[in-house]
Amino acid sequence: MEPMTLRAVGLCAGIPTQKGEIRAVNDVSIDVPAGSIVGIVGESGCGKSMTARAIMGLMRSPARMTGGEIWLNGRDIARLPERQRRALRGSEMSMIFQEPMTSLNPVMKVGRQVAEAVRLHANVSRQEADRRAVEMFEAVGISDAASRARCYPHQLSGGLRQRVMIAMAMVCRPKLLIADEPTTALDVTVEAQILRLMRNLCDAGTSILLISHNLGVIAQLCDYVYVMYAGRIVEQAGVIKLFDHPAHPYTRGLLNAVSSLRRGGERLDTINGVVPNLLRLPEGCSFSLRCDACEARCAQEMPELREIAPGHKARCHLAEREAWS
Amino acid sequence: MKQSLLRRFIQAVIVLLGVALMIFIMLRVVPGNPVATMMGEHADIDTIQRMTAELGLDQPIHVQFARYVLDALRGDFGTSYSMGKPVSQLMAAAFGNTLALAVAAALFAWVVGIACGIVAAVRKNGLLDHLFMGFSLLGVSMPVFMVAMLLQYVFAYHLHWLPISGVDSWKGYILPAIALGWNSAGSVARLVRSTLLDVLQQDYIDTARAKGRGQPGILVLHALRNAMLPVMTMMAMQLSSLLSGAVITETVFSINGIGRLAVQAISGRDIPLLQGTALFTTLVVVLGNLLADSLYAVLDPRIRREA
Amino acid sequence: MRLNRQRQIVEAHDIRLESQIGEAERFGDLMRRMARENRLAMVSALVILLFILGAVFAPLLSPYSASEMDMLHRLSPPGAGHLLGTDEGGRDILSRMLYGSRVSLLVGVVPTLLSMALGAALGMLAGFAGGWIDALVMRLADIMLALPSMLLAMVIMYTLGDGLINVFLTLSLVNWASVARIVRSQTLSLKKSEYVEAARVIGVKRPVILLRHILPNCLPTLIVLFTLNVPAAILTESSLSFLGLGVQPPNASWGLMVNVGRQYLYNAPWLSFVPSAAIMLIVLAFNFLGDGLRDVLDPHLKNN
Amino acid sequence: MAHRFANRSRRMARQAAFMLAALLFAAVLPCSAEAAEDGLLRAAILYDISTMDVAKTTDNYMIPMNVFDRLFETRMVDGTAQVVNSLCEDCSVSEDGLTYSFTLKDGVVFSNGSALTASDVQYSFERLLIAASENTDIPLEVVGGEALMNGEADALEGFNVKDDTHFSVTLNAPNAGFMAELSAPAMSIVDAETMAQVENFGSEPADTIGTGPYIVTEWVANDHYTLVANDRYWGEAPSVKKVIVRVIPDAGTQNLMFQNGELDIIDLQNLDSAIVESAYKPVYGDRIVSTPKVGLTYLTFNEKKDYLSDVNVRRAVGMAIDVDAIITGIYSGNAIREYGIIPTGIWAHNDALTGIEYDPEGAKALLREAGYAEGEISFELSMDSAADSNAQLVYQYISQFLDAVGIKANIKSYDHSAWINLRMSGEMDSFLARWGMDYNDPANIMFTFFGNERNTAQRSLNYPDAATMARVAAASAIVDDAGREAEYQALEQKIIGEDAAWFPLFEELHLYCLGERVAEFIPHWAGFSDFYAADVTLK
Repeated sequence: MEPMTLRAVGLCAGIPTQKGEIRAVNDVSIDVPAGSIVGIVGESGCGKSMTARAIMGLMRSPARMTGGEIWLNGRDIARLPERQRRALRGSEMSMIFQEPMTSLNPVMKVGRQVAEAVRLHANVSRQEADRRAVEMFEAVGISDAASRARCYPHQLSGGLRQRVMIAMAMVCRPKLLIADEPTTALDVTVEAQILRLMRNLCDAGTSILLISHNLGVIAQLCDYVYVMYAGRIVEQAGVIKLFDHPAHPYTRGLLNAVSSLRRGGERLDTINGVVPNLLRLPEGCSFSLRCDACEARCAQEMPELREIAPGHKARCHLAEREAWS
Repeated sequence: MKQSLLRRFIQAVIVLLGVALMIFIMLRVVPGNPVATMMGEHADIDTIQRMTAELGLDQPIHVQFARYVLDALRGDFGTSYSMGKPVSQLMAAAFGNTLALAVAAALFAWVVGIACGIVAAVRKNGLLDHLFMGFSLLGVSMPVFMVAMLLQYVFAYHLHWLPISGVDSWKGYILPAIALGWNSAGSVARLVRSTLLDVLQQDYIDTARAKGRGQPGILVLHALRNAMLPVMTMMAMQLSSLLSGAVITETVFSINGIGRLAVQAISGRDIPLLQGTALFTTLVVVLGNLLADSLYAVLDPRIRREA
Repeated sequence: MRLNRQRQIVEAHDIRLESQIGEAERFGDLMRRMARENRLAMVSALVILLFILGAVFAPLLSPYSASEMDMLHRLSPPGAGHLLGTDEGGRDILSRMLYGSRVSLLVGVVPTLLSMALGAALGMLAGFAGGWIDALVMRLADIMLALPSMLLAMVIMYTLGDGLINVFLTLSLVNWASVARIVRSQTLSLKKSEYVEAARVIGVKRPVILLRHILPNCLPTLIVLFTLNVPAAILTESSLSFLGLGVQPPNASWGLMVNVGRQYLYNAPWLSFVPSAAIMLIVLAFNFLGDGLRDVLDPHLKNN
Repeated sequence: MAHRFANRSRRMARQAAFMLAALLFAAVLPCSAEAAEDGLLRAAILYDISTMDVAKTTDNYMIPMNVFDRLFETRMVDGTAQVVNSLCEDCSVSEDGLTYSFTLKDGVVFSNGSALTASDVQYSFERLLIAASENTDIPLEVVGGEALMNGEADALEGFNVKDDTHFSVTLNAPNAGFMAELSAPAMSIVDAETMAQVENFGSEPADTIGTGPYIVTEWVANDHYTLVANDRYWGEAPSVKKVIVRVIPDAGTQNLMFQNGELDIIDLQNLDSAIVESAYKPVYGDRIVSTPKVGLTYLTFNEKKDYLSDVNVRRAVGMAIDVDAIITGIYSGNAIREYGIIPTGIWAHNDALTGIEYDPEGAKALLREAGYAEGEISFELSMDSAADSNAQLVYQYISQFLDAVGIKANIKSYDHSAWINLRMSGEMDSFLARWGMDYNDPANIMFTFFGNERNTAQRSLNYPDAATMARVAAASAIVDDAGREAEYQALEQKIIGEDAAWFPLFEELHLYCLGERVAEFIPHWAGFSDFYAADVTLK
């Protein structure tokens, strides 16, 4: 097995409320092999962002990780004390967010914000850190990097700001980059540039865990994909196999919603119903209420995430039949 | 920047003239003859009328105002009716004490206020949060004289640690500064907590954490600077109100400050002293706000062109 | 298949119902949610209600007449006869507190709200409009901050009379400037944020932007300023009474009782402590209620 | 690498905490009140004096009394206030009571060495009429005073100097109280030569030169002033060598400083009588000195206003007020009941005089007979918010008494200037005030309030009876004492007994408390807060 940058096993996270514990992430296991780009896709609220934050250890209180192991480059970092866990952030693993507009400190020059990442993890002088920051700006394709470094966030466009975020994340050469909806807030042309940049980073040796609800981005960039629904992984497979032979009705529903655009004209296929309330999940399969192929068994018994083909798992009793057709 | 400073200077002069004029008009509306008050119970009407004429108080208002402004430009702020001394001399002596007291009170207020505000925000709804917010509300709702007298009673009278009254030594400033600063500390703590809580929800805080910055670093380098803008405005106003004197604290600790002079001037309708203290307060307020406005740009680059 | 179909219809039906009830029910729901989640806010609302009831039913509740002087029991400590003791004139402090709360609660809340409204409006206008409007409003604020407030109070009294309305007017005029400056400073940074510029781009009229976008973000600061200005207003009212504006002896307000109690602080401290404690209690109540409201209304804090 | 950064901040925090603790500890070293040097008397006043020039004040008398002398002084001699010689060695009055011939004490010098001469006395009289002075009424009694004041003359005609130590003064009209008036602080003697050279007499200590037992060495506005014994003093050297009077504007602070041994004398009138009863009498009983504050606390009726113009209403108000309850309740017994105009301690005071007694039912009956319905009568009790706490309590107590008989007395507070302004305009309905006697003569109060139509209007009394007021003015001129005393007492009976023009309440006692370092203290004869430092003997 090629070396694994990230192995998350049985990740669980939840939000305590008066009405009980919301299990936002429920027994999620994700592997990110070195040098590959792995995607997590699902409707908003399915727990994909929470999973990413759990891995980085950036849970927003009162949400908290309740179980599971996180192996980063062969070391379980889940139980590390905060001080050591913090030392990893920015150096071994880093993260970029969806909203470039508000993800940068408005009152600090962008160059300094990137240099800060350097000084946090490398014992170098301020000038050296600034130099590396400017160098990183050029690496992520920011023209006239030196003067741009002296600007403030509100003086830069959305695309530029996202490049700054990427520069900040990559400046310490982390092994793993987690990107939570990196291009959602950008227009298509800028999105393409950012995706190309991420592909280059991957080729340069950084594995990427991409979180997105956009199947197009996933298809274009990822090698392997996990589909999440209501806090659980319902299907995982190589990108080609997933798009050609979706085994789980939910995945098929997602793909139909996108593919119908190509057929042009008719009404969009939608998955009827709404994402269920995590506090009152139905018995059995969480997707049962919205699943067309729902049978009595689905309503009573939660299906296992079974291997239905090499490297292809699905959490559905009827998964095998679907795979062949 | 220079152009806007010139504009602000002109506006400051207008404000000074505005306040001086309004005070003259106000004194016309409000009953009370300074000479009668100054001469007390035993004076009779003839003497009062004679003295009023001598001081030129029976002149029409615009004449008095014009004469006052011309004298002021020459640096002669007139002689106080009730104190018999030149206003500028009285103000100079009193301002020394008020400045020292204001600086001491502001330091105490802001150090304690910001510290409590941060801890209360970080430990939101924890024990410390309620404790500090309780203290700050205690500070805001307890009248200043009560804080001053209790401090004086316990630390000066009973424990003899500090002098009961008078500021001949620097130790004399400790209790008044705490009494005066206590209320401001409460307000600053409340506002810092509220704005900090707001800022800590922002996305760039997550980015900082993602970079591996620890909580203290995040607080000082990222959160506080963004949270300080409204707080700094409040602090600028607190400083100018401290600098325009704190009559109650000055009274309890027998400090000859601008606050007592101002109150004496109003209740005695001592026009020259009243004008002197009011113009001084205006200067302090205008400079304080000018300082605050120009610091905005330093603190928040988005406003750089605006301020 | 049919089993499933019926279930889906029922679910769809629920969704439609919820959206129709809409706004009205939502506020009630917010209040219930606040009640459930924030007990402190509910207790505070109760305390405020108690104070209001105390003020309204003062004649029924007070054991003695508020101005009946009984010099034999002068300055007697809280005890059997008088629950909260008697003041320098031998009058029952509990009765005076109940009657005094009428003025003090009004004086604490009404002018503070007025000055907040005026200050917030002018502050937002100044911050948002900039240019000469900003200069005009801010210099007006400078003048108000610089003018001696006692002189201003006397001018209002001798021109408009000494009724309670003029006490409100005086306190509002004195307090709006500080609120305006703080709201202006916040507006300056808020107006640069993306959603405000987005709103401007699609042609939203300026007052709507101020009300719908800027004001909600100033809410936390305004609530804090409110809880800071209420006690200040109650205490300042007493200095107005000395000038003849507002409450006149033998009536009393909390502020007046606190200040008159000053001379007896060493041998009859309850004269000042009782009204001061009441002011503290009412301020605590407003503070926690304000926090509760802010947590419920503020979108940011909704998720935790 | 990351840890190094964390360590450094932790180390810095530890150092800061250590420094803070050291600083706090240094500040906390106990500092006891510095021991007072012997011969020093430490006193305190609530409000700073406004001037040292006696011409420009009618109440700041501490410096004039200690730094200057007068021709005569009023001293307590075996229980009564007597006019005794001071700078004047001997004085004789002409038959018609108009001309007074004086012999000055010889060899007296001012504190700067300049000799005291008769021309200095003349200058002191004339100065009160030329400079912007407040005390013109006494020198105006001298012939030519009016002319000098109006600039028609350049010297006081009625004042002629025979030689350095002899001069005579001729009055426009005989005034038996003239010698008493010359003992008033306003008639302090200044040095003509010095006054010609200095510009800041009265505001600069160095320029304020007198012949008194002390010289003023320091005056810091709103902070303190210092008196030091005058080694050139003509009289007996005082026991107190140095006096520091500090401005302590808060009575509570004065109380703490006294009990902490930082003050040698405290004026108890600034503290509420309840505090004096509970904190001072039980603890310092023997060291409390009490003397009548020679003067009168009175309630006025403005006879121009409706209801108050009716004598029955005025009498009913008097009958409704229980003055003894006020004296015991609010002043804890530290006051003497008064029934007339001339207060206890002043010549011609009539001990036998009785007045309106407390009779609420009688008051109601009187009002009914006079045709007033219950609660019909109402007037304003105007209160000066600067009045001391006891007075403000009396206002409320009186309002309650009047309410009991159906009279609505609504209290309204005024700030000090506004109150004086309203009173002098003659429009104030009714108010409570205290008149302190300046010198021991009935005219000082009788003439001021009922001397003429303008005086009584200026005090918002508006007493209508012009004939009686004429008699009051004339009474000053009666030469023989017995006749003058009888006239004043008859006038008192008419104005108060019959017309009830005002309602006299009491004469307060003035209480002082002495620190351990003070052996004996003789207060001012009229109970002023200001005192002769020479009358204090230290242990």
